[in-house]
Amino acid sequence: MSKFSIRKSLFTWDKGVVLFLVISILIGSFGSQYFATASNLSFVIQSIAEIAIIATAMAFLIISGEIDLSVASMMALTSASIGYAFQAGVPFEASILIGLLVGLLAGIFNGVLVTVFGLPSLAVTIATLALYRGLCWVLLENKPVNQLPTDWVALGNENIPNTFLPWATIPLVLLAGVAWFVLHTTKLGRWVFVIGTNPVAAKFSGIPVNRVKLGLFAYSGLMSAVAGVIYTLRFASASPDGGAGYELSVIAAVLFGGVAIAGGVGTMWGVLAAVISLGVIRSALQLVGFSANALLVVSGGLLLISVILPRVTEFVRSQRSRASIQSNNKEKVNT
Amino acid sequence: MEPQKSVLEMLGAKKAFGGVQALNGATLQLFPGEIHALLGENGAGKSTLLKALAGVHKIDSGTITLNGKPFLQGSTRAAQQQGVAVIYQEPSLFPDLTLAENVYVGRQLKKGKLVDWKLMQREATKLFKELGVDLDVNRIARGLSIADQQIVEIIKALSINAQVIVMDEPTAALSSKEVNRLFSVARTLRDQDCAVVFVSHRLDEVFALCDKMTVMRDGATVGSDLISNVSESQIIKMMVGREVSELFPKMQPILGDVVLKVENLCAAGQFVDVNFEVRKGEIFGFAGLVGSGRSEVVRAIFGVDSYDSGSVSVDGMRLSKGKASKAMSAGLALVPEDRRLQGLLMPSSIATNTSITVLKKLVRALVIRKKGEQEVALKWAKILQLKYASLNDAVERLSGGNQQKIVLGKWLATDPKILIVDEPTRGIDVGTKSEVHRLLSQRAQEGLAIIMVSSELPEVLGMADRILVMREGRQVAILSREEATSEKVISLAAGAGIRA
Amino acid sequence: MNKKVVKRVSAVLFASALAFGLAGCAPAAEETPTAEGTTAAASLKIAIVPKAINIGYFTAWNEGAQKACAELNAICDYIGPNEITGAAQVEFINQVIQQQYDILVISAADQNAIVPSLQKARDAGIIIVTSDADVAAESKDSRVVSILPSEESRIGTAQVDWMAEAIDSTGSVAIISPANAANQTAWINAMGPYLTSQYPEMSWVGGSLEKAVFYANDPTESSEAFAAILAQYPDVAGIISPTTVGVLAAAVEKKAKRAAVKVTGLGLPSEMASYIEDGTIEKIGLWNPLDLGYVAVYAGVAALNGPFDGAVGSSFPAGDKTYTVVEGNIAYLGDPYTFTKENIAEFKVIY
Amino acid sequence: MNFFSRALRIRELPGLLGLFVIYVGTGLINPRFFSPSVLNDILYGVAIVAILAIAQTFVIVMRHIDLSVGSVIGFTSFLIGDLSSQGYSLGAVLAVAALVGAAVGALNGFLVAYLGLPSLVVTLATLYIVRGIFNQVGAGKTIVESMVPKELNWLGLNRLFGVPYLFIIAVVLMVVAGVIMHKSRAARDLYAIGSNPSAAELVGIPVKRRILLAFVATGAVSGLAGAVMLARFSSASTQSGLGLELLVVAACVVGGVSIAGGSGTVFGAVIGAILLQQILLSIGALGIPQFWQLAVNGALIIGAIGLDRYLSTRVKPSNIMGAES
Repeated sequence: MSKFSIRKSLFTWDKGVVLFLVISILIGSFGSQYFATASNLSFVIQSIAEIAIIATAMAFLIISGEIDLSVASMMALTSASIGYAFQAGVPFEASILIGLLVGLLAGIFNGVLVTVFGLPSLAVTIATLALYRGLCWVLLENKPVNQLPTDWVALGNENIPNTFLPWATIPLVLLAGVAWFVLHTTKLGRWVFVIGTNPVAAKFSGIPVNRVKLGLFAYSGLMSAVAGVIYTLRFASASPDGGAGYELSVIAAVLFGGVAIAGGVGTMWGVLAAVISLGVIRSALQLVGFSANALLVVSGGLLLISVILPRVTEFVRSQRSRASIQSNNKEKVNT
Repeated sequence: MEPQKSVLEMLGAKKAFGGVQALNGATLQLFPGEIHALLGENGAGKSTLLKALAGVHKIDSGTITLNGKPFLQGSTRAAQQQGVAVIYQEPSLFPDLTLAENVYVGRQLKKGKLVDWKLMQREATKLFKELGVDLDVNRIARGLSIADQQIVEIIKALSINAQVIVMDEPTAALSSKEVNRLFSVARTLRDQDCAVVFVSHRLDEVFALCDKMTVMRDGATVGSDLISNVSESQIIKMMVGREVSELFPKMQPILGDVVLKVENLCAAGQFVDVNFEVRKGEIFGFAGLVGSGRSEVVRAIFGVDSYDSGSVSVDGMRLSKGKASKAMSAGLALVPEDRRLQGLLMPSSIATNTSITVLKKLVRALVIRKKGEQEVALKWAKILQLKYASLNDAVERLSGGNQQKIVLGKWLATDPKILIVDEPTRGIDVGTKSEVHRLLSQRAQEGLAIIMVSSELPEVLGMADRILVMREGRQVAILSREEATSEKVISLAAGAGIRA
Repeated sequence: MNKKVVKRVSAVLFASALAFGLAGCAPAAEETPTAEGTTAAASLKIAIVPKAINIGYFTAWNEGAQKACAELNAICDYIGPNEITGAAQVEFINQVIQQQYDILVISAADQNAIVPSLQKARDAGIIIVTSDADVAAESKDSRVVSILPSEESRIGTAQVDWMAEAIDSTGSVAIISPANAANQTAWINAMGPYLTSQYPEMSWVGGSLEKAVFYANDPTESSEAFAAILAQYPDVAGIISPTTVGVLAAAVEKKAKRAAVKVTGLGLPSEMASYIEDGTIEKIGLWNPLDLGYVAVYAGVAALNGPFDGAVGSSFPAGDKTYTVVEGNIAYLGDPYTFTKENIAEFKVIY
Repeated sequence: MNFFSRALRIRELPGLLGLFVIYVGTGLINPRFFSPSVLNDILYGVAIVAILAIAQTFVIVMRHIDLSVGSVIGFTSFLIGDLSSQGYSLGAVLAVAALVGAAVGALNGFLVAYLGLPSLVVTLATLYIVRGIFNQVGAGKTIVESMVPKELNWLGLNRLFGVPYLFIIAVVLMVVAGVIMHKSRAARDLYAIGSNPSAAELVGIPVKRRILLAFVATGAVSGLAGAVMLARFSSASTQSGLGLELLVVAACVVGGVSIAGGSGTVFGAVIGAILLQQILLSIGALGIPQFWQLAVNGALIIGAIGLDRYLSTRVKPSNIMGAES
């Protein structure tokens, strides 16, 4: 067999996203002197904390070949449960635990529908998106809960003393670190990649495919719940229509981070860089003077570029490698 | 018969895929009203020749003429329009469409500009009647047996009044009754002056059905003659090019005590009352036709599928149903039947593929040691003499033989007590085949119990110490090495009524 | 051949997507002149933040504000989200903080969710005036003063009076209102007791205020609510909708179904003109959103320059009128205008 | 087998059954539910989602999805009002609406067919982009009844023998689309592509052209549906059409159009739309507090997906174990 090593192409999309992060920071800091201030950076981190935490779980799910559209509704359900419990006299700390548990159970229910009953995850989570949002309205009807304990609300809005990092940075960094570690170094992470690449071969290699997927849906429920707690504290209230539309921003961020929708491909640093850079570019363009409408067009455009560019580079790379094979053949003929 | 004009002639066809010469001067002559067997070992170039006829790709040099005119190559649609139809071993129909629509898909019969459903149903029913097959043309294709799916493909060929119908190993997955029905359909096609090409390994079938035969080896045609002029061993010699016995180096087994015990294993619709034991160092053959339930049995033993009743125990310890991970830790390993779908992660590297089954051993403090992965991959690449550029190359770039070596390496790395291999040498070149056989015999000598499921009779007869024969989901006999002759195994496997 | 086509086309596509992305934003950049760099010595920087920038009602609200800014020689930027949620509006409150505006005039998209963010703006020294929609009463210290159309109860009772006129004080009444909206909830709570006490022959459908309220957040839901009311209470006499979206949808449904039920509520004259002119609706009312924007800007400037500090009892000038702050640090504009066949032509061109 | 018996195959039966059971059930509990005006409300309210569900069927049948329809219908309903108020004729504005929809469909189709990108991602991106452009173009403006073409207002308000014209338009589109999906070769190819994409290539179906065609058709119909939306609400603003896309997909799923592609008819999609709309009114009539409506919808969709899966697996197998047993 002719010996030619395929040069691992330099440009893979997740490196491109890290580059894009640097570019968006530059645009922000040079475009407007208000961008690179401590209070703005603190706001940007605060505003992406919830999406980043959910994105880590969504990355696992999409890499394993599944998807979860109900994350925003689970986040809202957690927030509504906290509000409902607290209003009913349960101490706030206990209400938070109840909220986290509700999120976890919602995630497990998704997992059971997909793995035990074998239903397609796209269709199931469209249904549970409506079901969980509906339960928020059942719990709170149209009476939002707003008198939350001030020390907790402070935690949701203030920075860690003499830094520009909001308190939400701690759970964000911890959970992102754990997700990064599990996905890229542990056996479970390798299993998720294998299941996404070829679920049949995974089963024949002794990997408990359904149990792993059930775990990922539960993890997605728990991360949505953690985001729900942060969301509730940040907005000092629990209302039935919280977090509407977050699921599409999470999926856009994960795909922009280089995770392939068909599964088997993706990196945690790509996803985190994507979430941060989308948050940074939004703030930068806003401060430079872009209207909310323009921001919508930009995020749609970026999402398109994130799928078109790798396809074009892969296309170019396959052209080049086909050319190199032909050249090899020619050599053989001449010698 | 006066010398008729040939309907299709392929002369001196050559075709190369990235340095591998798949066709190297293949010739084929087909006459109307004749069933022509195309024989050859796996890797002899048969499937490449079929693909050229089917229009999947063009040949690099050489000529193909149809009724004297040059055959338009390179498009499946053009091939069909010129009356050449290829029926693959695993036909792929449209599960959600009705049988009538499957027959006319892409070229529905029309009244004016609109599709005429009644006309299509009438025509399809007529074609089915002609072949003496009564299937409801309005049912959807999902759930059809392989045999019925083939019939629909044949009907499709008839509906474009194909002059040449090529069947690629059609009987591989059929029950004996279905094989008989297929043979009568083939004879009807022949009587309608079609040129039928029958690709198969099974010499008994070739002698029962075909009028002429062509043998291919290493991409070239080595001989073509009337069936009546040749004997089975002559054909084998042309196919293999050397004596059969060299192929299977059989060493004397050193049998230890029973390591695997299977008692009245049953799974509804798949197999019933399977009972056998396997000793340390023994090679236990599983013979029978494709579709007789052998793969289903070994998948149930390994735990990929569950079963209804019965038990599987390793060293006296009973395994829980449907838990492959438990079977692995008890010392079982399964090299699956379909290498590309079940055995390998095609886009992933050799290292990733090899280490997937032994990740537990490579983990220290929750982290997979990258160095450990490379070591495992390197060790087994050496033992199996794998031909590769770098351990990080994607497996899909390797040849069939090397891919099979990786699957073997992946499972031998788990240091199993019992290794099950399902069609271990299907679709790999002759050289690698004998390497695999030598490896398996060696491992057996070192005490490994092996269950070998194989549809190649010479391979099973050559390697196994004992052979269990299955027919249509039932275990019909366990033969010792001495009792097992090819005639006995075939008659047990194919049922009392030997195919006329 | 098609490989080359795809390669060339995708290169063109990629270039156009990039250009499209940038071009699509360029005009927007000029449209809202950012305040940096050009702050004239004296002029103030005021941010006008609606619940969402693409809604007709708030376009009129902004017009009023810009008129006041012109008179006060201040630079006013109209910025805000394109969806009505607290989370989206908070991003623009942050922009106000970062770009160090002097005054923030805001219509609260969510009475609770934006409170922490407003408090940060207040602590950064920005004068905050809520207008059209206020924060929750418990968080009233997060803004200096709130400019609201009229007394909540007055807005509620006025609509009951208009309905009484329409159905000459007899028959059952239902309400179509957005869920989880602070203003509407306050007005509806005022309507409840007023109707039963002032108009004995009138009643709430289903026998109670809770049963009488049908929730709808957009045109589609409002039309479905109208149908639901007729389905459950075929003999309903009147439907009140205290929101421009709801009353417009109700008018459309009444006309389409040729329903006998009378409809009234708070509606924009420009949107409701054709329904008043053709008699589908006799009377609707609304305050002038231009006034809300106009007065709010004056209140902000007054609070910035002092001595006005939004305390209860204090007052501030706006145009030719002065407004006094009542309990809750709120200044009311006065009773809502009412629009009938007679004056609709005049008002429909203003807002 | 004529058109209707083919359409009434097993896939659409559960939808019809559900429709009948809920309608009769609600009526028994609350007899006023049987009044003609309620039936009229169901038909009047369902027209828009039904037409979008018909358009969505073209792509779902091919195992794809089009999320951009929500932005497209909102944008075109606004454009029709805006342009006609500037004096353009009804014909011209409808052409523009169809063109805008077709253009978005062509972009979606090209990226999915010729660049092989996943349709979920592409149409999610175009959902954002079209909504962004729509907000920019329509900033602050509201279309009011006077700006709506008279013909559309007339259609929106009137009924033929008691049945709202808008519903009749939906039914006519269903029949036309149904005949095309059943009788035209290009449409039958869509089913083949959805059922077995690789085999469709082998059989010589021009898969790329068909995918582009389907997305353009979905876009054009969604664009034209803007006129129906404008006729229905006789007003439009930048909030029009928000969030419709998931409701439309749900209607298709409930109507037996399988997410896995290859099966399902426009007839089923319309039934799904009617079922979802009827649930809305039944909840009101049964006195279930409104806050339960969204939760009930979610539960209903789960039920429909489960039934859809159960139906597709319970197909008559021809026996595997030899022909005689």
